[in-house]
Amino acid sequence: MLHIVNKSPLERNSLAACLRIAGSGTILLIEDAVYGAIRGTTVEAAVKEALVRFRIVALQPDLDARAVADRVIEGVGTVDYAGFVDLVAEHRNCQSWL
Amino acid sequence: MLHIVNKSPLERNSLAACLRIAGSGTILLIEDAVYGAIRGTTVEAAVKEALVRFRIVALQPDLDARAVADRVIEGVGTVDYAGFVDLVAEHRNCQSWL
Amino acid sequence: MTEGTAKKFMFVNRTAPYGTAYALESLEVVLISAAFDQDVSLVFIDDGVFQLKKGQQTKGIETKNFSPTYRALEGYDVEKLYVDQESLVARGLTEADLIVDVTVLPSRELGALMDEQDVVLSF
Amino acid sequence: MTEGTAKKFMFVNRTAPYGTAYALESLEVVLISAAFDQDVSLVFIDDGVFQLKKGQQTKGIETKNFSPTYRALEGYDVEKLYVDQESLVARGLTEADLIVDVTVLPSRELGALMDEQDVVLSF
Amino acid sequence: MKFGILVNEGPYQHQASDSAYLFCKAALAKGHEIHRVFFYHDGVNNSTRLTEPPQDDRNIVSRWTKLAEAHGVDLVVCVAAALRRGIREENLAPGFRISGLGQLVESGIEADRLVVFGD
Amino acid sequence: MKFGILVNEGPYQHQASDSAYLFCKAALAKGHEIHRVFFYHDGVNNSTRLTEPPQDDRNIVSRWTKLAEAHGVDLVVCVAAALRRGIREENLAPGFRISGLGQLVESGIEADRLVVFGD
Repeated sequence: MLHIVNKSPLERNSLAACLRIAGSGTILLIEDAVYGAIRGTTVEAAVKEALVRFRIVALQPDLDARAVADRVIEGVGTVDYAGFVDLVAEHRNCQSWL
Repeated sequence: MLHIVNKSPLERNSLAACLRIAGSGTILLIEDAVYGAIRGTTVEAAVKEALVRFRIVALQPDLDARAVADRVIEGVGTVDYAGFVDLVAEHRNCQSWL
Repeated sequence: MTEGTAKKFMFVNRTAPYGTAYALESLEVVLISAAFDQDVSLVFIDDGVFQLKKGQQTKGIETKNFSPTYRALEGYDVEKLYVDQESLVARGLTEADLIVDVTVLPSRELGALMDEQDVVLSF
Repeated sequence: MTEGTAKKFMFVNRTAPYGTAYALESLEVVLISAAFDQDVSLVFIDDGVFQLKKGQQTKGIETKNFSPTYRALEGYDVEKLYVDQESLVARGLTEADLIVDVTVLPSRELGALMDEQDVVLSF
Repeated sequence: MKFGILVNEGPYQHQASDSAYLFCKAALAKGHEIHRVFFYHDGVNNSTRLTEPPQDDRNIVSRWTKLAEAHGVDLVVCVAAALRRGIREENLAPGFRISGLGQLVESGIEADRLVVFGD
Repeated sequence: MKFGILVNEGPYQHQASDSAYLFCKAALAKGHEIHRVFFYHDGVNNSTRLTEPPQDDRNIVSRWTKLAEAHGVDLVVCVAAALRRGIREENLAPGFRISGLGQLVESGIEADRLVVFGD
């Protein structure tokens, strides 16, 4: 399953809820959730730990807008909007953690 | 100073930010923030601890709407909208932690 | 539409009632979806569990109390209501606090249920 | 209006840019307030500190990059910019990451500054 | 005492407008003055005369209009935010007026307290 | 592949509508079909023809209209949510139509994937 998260994990609990409830799959971080993809934050450890269970990907245009593309955690991938579309198509189902 | 908080502390970081930054004053919990006023949640300990530095008050109509008026933490007060108005008038200034 | 072609629809409720309209408007979709003979389930996670809290009285905020609608779901054949156990515990709630009968599940079992869905709607 | 009667206005920024419009529209009020000769200060807390991150490139999201406006504030005599130290640290940021010069303060000192205000606007 | 009010969210989706309205009503009942209610961000959506909520629900827009009529409360909609969101004179409800952000700053200066309601 | 899209937030205040639009554009560019975009909650505010954003900003409403015109995308606004928020035929932008929530459920049934954009 593709899990789409769009809220900053430093501000809200939606990424935490996703990590607690989902067992596996792909997590796509978009909009303010891309702050979860970067090094040096208080949620970095939880995200790294989650890489064992999940494929984690961040949306490049949202990383660029927020000027954090140069500090993406190793092991976290990036996609553009075309890649976002591919992710939705590749997975049997998807869920937005609003 | 009167600090007005309106977000559930189980969901967002605004009450935490208020407690970290403000040194003293009155905290009024309205809307979904009234969940911070009740017993048994994971934020109860932090709210009880804050009672040493702050006067904490919850808005009764919001407690009633959410059916949690019967479990308000001891030491946390309640006011109706008229009391909300009084709190704003009594304090020299106020701030909403949106 | 026959049973075989029905899709699994899941409505994920993660927000508290009244602070925002998501809970109310989510319920409106659930009621409509019942008419389409799909396999519908509702899950309540995080502050979403507060939607089901017994005893809501909204007169003081001059807003409609929509919580009785959860009781009406059964009449629409919407009977699969799941609640995240960890979310309940974190809020000091038990099943006895809830306005309807639900199935309480550990988080990961809820996750497994999500994996089986065709359409997941969250508000 | 003379200096003596000026009110202390504080703009509290706690939200990240682009995910919502609060940062952009807050900045629009700040610019207007400059014309009223009040004592204006801005504080950046929590994800609000990301508003000041150097190097924003918004072409890919087809949205206007408004971060250069922070550099223009000085020209409007808005010079009091405060940043919450704890918020910076929690996000792995340092002053060198920011697009403008700011005063970094420990949380409680920021709180003391808030106490002195007449009007606190948050978005 | 003179209160200024800022509303940052639209009707129905967030409780902000409801809370602001009930605060104003309570303040007026206690003999205070509401100097101005300023609608900013999605708050401008409180001013459309085209809403038609269900019969069993509150009518947020007309409540504001009635408050303006009964107590002379100045309801000001930010022009810049309104243009972005499709609020103009032609769909403006009675009691509201469209003006600039200066009206918000002025309210902060002239009122004894400014209270913000938002998300 | 056939995609259904749900947009829960209005224009400008949240990024949801921008993200949904850019997703649709990318999907169409890859030869996929956008079965329907359904606007619910404050999402209905994306359909007002009265917006007039600043010259240097994107025009969110007209972008949706152009997408509908160029690719025949069905843009459906929820009637119940629209009535609450002041969206009617008289202020509806070209390319949008107002209909019931059944259209959302139908989109979930008929599309291969339904993607939700919101707050």
